[in-house]
Amino acid sequence: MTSNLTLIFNKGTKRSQHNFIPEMDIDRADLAEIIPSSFQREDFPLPDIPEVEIVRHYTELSRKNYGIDSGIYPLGSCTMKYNPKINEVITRLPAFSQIHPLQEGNQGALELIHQLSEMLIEITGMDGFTFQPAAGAHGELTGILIMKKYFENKNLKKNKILIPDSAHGTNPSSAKMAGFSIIEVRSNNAGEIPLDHIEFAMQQGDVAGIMLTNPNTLGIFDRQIKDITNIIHKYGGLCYYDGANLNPMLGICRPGDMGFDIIHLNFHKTFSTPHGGGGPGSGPVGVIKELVSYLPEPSIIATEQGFVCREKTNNSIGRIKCFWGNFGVIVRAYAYILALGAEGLKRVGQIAVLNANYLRVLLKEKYHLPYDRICQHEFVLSDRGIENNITTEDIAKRILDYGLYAPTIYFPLIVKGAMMIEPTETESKISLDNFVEVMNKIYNETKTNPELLKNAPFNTPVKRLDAALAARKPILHD
Amino acid sequence: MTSNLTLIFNKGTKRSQHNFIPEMDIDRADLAEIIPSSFQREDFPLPDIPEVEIVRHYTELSRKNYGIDSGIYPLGSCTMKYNPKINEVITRLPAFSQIHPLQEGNQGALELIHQLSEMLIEITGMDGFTFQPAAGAHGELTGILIMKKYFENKNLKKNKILIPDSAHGTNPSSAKMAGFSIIEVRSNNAGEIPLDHIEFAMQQGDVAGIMLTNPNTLGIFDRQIKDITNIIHKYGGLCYYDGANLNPMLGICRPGDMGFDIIHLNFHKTFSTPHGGGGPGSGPVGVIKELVSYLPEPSIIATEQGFVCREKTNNSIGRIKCFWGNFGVIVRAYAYILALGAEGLKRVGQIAVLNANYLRVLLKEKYHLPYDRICQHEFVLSDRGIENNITTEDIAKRILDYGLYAPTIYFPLIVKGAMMIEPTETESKISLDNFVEVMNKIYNETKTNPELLKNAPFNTPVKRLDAALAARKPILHD
Amino acid sequence: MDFILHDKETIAEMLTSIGVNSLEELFQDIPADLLLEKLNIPHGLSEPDLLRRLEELSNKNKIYSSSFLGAGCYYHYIPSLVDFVISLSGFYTAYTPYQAEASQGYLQAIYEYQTAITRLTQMDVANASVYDGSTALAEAAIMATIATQKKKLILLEGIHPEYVEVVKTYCWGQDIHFEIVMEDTLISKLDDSVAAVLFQSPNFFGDIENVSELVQKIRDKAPKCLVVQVMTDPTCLGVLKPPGKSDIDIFVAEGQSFGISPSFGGPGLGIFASKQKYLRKMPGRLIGKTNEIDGEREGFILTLQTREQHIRREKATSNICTNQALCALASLIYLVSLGKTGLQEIALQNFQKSHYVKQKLATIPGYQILNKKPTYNEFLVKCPNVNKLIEQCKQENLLPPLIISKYFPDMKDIVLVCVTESNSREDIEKFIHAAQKASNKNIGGN
Amino acid sequence: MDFILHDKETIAEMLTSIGVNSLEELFQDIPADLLLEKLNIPHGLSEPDLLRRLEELSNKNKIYSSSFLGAGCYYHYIPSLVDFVISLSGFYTAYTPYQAEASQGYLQAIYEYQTAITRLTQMDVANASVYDGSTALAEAAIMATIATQKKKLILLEGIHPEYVEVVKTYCWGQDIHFEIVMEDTLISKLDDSVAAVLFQSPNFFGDIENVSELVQKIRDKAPKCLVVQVMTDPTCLGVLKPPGKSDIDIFVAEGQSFGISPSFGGPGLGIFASKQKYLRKMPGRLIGKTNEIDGEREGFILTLQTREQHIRREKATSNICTNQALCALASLIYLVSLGKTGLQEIALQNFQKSHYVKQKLATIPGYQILNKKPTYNEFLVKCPNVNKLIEQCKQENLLPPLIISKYFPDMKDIVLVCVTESNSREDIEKFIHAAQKASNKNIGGN
Ligand SMILES: Cc1ncc(COP(=O)(O)O)c(C=O)c1O
Ligand SMILES: Cc1ncc(COP(=O)(O)O)c(C=O)c1O
Repeated sequence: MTSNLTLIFNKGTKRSQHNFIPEMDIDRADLAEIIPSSFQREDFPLPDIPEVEIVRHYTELSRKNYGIDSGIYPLGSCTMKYNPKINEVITRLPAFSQIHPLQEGNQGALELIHQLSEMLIEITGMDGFTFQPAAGAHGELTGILIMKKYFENKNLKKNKILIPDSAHGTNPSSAKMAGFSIIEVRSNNAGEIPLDHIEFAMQQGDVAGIMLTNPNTLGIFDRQIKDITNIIHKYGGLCYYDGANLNPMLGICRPGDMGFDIIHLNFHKTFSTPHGGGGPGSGPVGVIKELVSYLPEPSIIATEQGFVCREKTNNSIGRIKCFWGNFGVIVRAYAYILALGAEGLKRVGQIAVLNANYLRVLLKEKYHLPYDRICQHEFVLSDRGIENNITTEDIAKRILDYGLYAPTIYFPLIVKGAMMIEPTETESKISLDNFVEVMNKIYNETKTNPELLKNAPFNTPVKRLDAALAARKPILHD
Repeated sequence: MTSNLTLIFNKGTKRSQHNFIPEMDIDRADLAEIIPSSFQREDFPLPDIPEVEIVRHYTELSRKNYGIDSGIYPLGSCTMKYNPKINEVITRLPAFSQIHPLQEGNQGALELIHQLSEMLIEITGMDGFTFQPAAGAHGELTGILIMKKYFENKNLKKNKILIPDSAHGTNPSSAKMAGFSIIEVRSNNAGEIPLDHIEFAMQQGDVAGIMLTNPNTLGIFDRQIKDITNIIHKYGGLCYYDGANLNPMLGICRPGDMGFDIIHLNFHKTFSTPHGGGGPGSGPVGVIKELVSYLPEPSIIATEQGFVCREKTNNSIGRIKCFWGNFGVIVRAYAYILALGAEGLKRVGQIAVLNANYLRVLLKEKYHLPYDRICQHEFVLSDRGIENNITTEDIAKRILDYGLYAPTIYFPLIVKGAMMIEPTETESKISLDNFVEVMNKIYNETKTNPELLKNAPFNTPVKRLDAALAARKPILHD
Repeated sequence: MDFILHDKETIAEMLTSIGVNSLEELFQDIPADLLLEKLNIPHGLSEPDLLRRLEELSNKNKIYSSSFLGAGCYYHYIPSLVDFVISLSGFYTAYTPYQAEASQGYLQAIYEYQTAITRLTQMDVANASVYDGSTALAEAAIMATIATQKKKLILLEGIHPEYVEVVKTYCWGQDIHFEIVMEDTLISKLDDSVAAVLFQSPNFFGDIENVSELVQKIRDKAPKCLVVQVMTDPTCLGVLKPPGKSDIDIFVAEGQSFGISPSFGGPGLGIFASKQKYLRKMPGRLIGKTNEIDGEREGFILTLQTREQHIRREKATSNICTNQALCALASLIYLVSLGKTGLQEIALQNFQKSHYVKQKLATIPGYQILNKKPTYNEFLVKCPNVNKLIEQCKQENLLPPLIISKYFPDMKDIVLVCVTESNSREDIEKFIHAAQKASNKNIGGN
Repeated sequence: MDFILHDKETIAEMLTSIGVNSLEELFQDIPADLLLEKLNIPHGLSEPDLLRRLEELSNKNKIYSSSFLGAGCYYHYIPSLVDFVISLSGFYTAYTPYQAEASQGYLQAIYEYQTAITRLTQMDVANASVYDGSTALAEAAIMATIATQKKKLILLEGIHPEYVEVVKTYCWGQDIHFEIVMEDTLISKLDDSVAAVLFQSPNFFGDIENVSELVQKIRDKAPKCLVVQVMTDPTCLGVLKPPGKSDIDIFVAEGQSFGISPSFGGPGLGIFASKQKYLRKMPGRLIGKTNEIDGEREGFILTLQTREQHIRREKATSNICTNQALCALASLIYLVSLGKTGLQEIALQNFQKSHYVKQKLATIPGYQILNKKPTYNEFLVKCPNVNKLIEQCKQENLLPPLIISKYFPDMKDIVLVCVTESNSREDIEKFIHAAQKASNKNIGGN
């Protein structure tokens, strides 16, 4: 009933708030003695807001926001799986949440990171990990900087990198941030990498290597993956694995065995740490033995005196983030792996792929499936054949009307009007069938009631918003 | 989209669940050695339900349920005030939530109960408290049993009790459970107790005393309260105070000073412990000095060796509940009183009354106010003058359509078509104004669109439900 | 701190609307001599100060690493989902669902609770909860007297002593007579004047009765006498025959074991179930399924309220109003989280682990298991030196078993040991070790 | 345990629908030699076993009753509302709000966060967060080089040493040159080739700069040079002049102090704000307010995405994708919970309490306060015996201050002390007492 645009700041009062301030138990000195008045601020344009209003306001906002606890969240490449509640309890254990990064008495934390590292080494086939990176893109930057340092150390001028056209935007931008220029590799009709193309590129001598995700963003496992990594290695290059799509590979097959040298993981995807509406994440980076010394400091080793930090190495690219990384997220991922164990992890991989293929075969009856083959964690539909000028965006918005969330749209860029669908392993068959039913209804609506789609959504707190206006006249705060 | 009637049991699978069972770390003996097979059950008609389904199911149900965090909850006599979040944290501190009622090492718990007792003595003007009763009605039973025992000890046959017609249903039923028969006292036109009526009753010699709430369920403070208690006492009777309406009296005036001998409190009303959708509550009982020995055991006293339980007394009515009462609720009430302190408690009383009167004057412009005078925590409107055969129930249901909760309706019984409204002190003026606006809109709708009201609600998960059918053909489980 | 929203200007504005000049004027009906000056209560605390204070206070309680104490309050693992669900503020900040249409979430959940309890117990109907196990038993006692119109009850020895006290208090209130009898004299005491026999199984001492046989014996002697069973730890129903299959008339239990933390003994949960024919005599709330008046859909609603105090006043079946809804919700989440497999396995682990401890203790010189019947997770042990055992347990940071003389002064040197799935192998070995050390003839000093 | 929903029958059914015979067949594209036999990872744990294991592990960490350690990570009281809100699963289980209409809740919250940050800092615009303070500074460095098209940076001494390392790593990646200079030589180093001056205030050693004056001096010498300020504990803004009032171009900070638990140093929150004119060079997400296309109502949406990697790829202003949204939400709740009054008072208490400790320490023989400038809640103390001080603190269960030689090996016998509102009077007296005991000339033994 109340406008959806009452900001919290409009709920302030002139009554000054004291609920969250401890009583001052020290005699106050004259403030001017402590800090010159010219250093002090004059006004403070934040109101005092009563506790009750805050609770009600954000309770209401949270209900206006779709989450994985609401239902299927089929965003392709995002791996929106169920987030176990126990992990929220564990990460809030005081001896995890209340410890200082610089304190002694951190053996529990170091042991956890060390053990997690050992488990990830087994899961991925790498030889060493750093946990500093705060998210996937941050891990990419770390990984590519390792490449850079590696070639610098070898005194080789390799400032180009191969990235397929199906890659996530962070891949080229991370590479760019590490000073590389990008050579885009065009995928072939099967959605895979043409070997000749990369062989040719590597022959030029200035290419450091390749960034790949496998299965890629089409959900396709590149059958020639060993050939690809062999070619790169043949020319002295390095292979970077974007681990955002590792979920279907858990317990099935390892990037290390595919021939990758550097990988990042997205704990907030594959290892079920809640994405938090945009973060925090954690993007640990793993490398092969030869590159372990390049990892950022500190890394943790077990000694007889307990867990300690590795000495500085000359190779290390240096620090990529303050302290130890997003420890609170790391704890959740550790708990998740311990909970699942070997069998559980394999089941994740299997069922993630089962669910994706189940949707694929059911949805391709109505929607165009450009790459019609067994997929892994996800697959991509296109808007080809959809009539009445209806766009992928229209379809996505209409899905919201049915109380579900839409797939990733218009990505990957190589599929026109792409709808990228990743159900993950934590959806039931009933949930998948319901998604198919909704998609089929919408398909029928494209023919019978196109206006409905063009104006969708209707059942959301607001109707379709004007993105162009937002960019033309940015209003970024009140 | 999915039916609102999918029960959790329909979300089971044939996959057996293991998430919450510790691994067995003891060799199993042959079960038949431990327990004869004839003692064992054969079937177990509960499914295994995956964690994800449970989380989604109850997340959805919680969103289909109005709570104080949703907005105003103006149920009269229920004192639905904001429940501070910190109290939920405090009651979950392991050294409160994980302790056993029979363990040694309980000094913190005993000290808490003892201190709370001291504070309640000050707040109410009583001399001693028990915390065993689990809710208001349970406190009433305890209090009335104390009366019974008191007269038994005096060898007086007093088996009747005075209860005004405005009383809550628990009053007569509690009295009945203690073996008393009820004499109903008819309130006068001012909503107060006629002194001559009670004087006459007391003269009969078989009346044990009176059960009163003051302010009463009309929200009216009985101006002759001292005269009432004096009359009862003059004839050797006892006065029982139903503390469900204590909220507006906090820091303003004390039942003990009014002349009451026994009182119960509803922590889940006055002291802001969450009502939990129906409990758990806590209904401590306080008594004057003369009656302290009648309280249930155990009661806690401070000694030099620490806090200990009082020795058994012959007078005690005995035990009314296992262990110490609803300790988890008691902790919250204790924290609430410590947080507010003397000034805060008084502010509760003042603002609760301010808010009620503010609504009263604004609402009486359209709705009939049978007792038109300053009220305390609440006031009662009636459906008199509402046209087109629209009932109080219709109005209540229509309120739901505006996203608010309805007042208590058809209670107290002495007002025809009663709407009993108690906003509490934790509503903002904006919230109160919004409630008035909704009530005024509905008033207009009674004239312009009566059918709307008769069929309301429309914006709720279900339309108006058939209560008669439910009672005629009870379906109480699946 | 406080939770008031108005600033001074707002208060002034509202006073003007009301037509009074001050907050004090709102209390004009109160005789001047009753008005308080100021409460003698400490100054309010801010949240950080409050939390610090309560943390300090709570730290005066002792937490143990593992518990061998039960006696009506049990340590079982509580799934994370329980606290997640009961912390959803749509649940815990709601009132009793008087307006059904805006309270469908809770109503459905409690309907599911009623369903879970009837399935678990195989009783015909279950209510929405009463306060706890002890008051549930008292309510059952009274209900039996209402249903039979008789005022005499027989309690079989072995009911939790605090439950007995509560029943006594309630019965005294209504002039109901009751007697506690030993099993061997039970049948001889039965006649037409008895409203019901009440018994606990597994009982306070751990003994599991042959319930079907017991019921049959009672029926044979006194066919109209109701049989009421109470339990303090119903997790045993994962394995044991449910009361509904033993022809029990009223079944009550303390539901704390189903996902509710011990919390110094409260809040717990009074589980209350009965045969269909006594439905209208039941205390407490009931949620029913019904239809929209003008529609197709089904929904849930409070029903059969004419039994209740707010309609029936002194003629109500009970005075209960506020119950333990949130605890019922917790126990529902516990039951569905464990599911059939989990509930069976939990019961099995309790049987097995306590059996293991029983056997081990029996081999230590000086210890003797007193139970003659099968037991679930509690049993009685005669010890060579109770105080030493308690002391040894504490040294191992184990919450020691109950010294039974607390309730039964004549039973000397006996403890009631409780072993559940929450005791790990390591905890158990520590306990056995503690018992060994406390044995007079202990093996090798200290 | 796992979180899979299908039973065997369902899997079989689905395989049939897909048209394959087994789960294995779904992996037909994977070369056989790449398929794993079995991971060498321990067997999965149930929830109770998992919790027990993690509790045991966490207990190998030490918790102190009070902390005098800061250095980039601070103990401030976190209002209960923060955890309440970030535990609402509509927030924490959501993805980045790509579908605006189904994500209005989060979008509005982050718009409110942007608003709160701009009001607090008085900067023109704030983004939706970056990873943490250190990467925020690195992003600011890069943004300055993009905005000015220059590849040289000057860092003023006193920036958190780990932040400097991170900036160094990022700069090396992009061939940006940087130099760390002392304050007295700063101006002489400035010329037209410098993209920006980066400084921290209050700095790592606790010193508060006269920011307005500093900016003015830089402007006078190098008018086109950007000025970037970083802070590790922005609670000081409750009292200090905001960067927007000192003509700062880019302001970044670690937001952990705003309602985020220390958590061994992460996750934190990178606060990032700038002048309007650099808006299109900013890294990270921005939420904007807009209208319905066909309606009256306003709503929120991700905007100016053409700066970002998923649209602009290698030409993006930064590679950031996932940010710290939930931490931004936490800090918003912190800021609105404290409100103006609370934020001012918290800053005052930090000033006052640390001042008190400073003065007390200065009177103890052998201790010397090294700061010449005003300080907020941290300051440098030269000690008679560092190790003894640390030892005494631990004995009092106080988390000892930072031994500064960890980062600056040349600075011997010096600690960086942090005092916040979370240190009670009692804690503070204990600390002073510990310092006294660790003084060579301590008064009266022990
Ligand atoms: C394929 C792929 N790579 C990289 C990323 C970037 O990861 P993050 O968002 O954690 O920075 C994503 C995230 O959406 C992704 O889907
Ligand atoms: C006036 C009055 N008295 C007594 C009670 C009974 O209290 P409880 O529900 O805690 O048993 C109530 C509760 O609604 C009430 O409003």
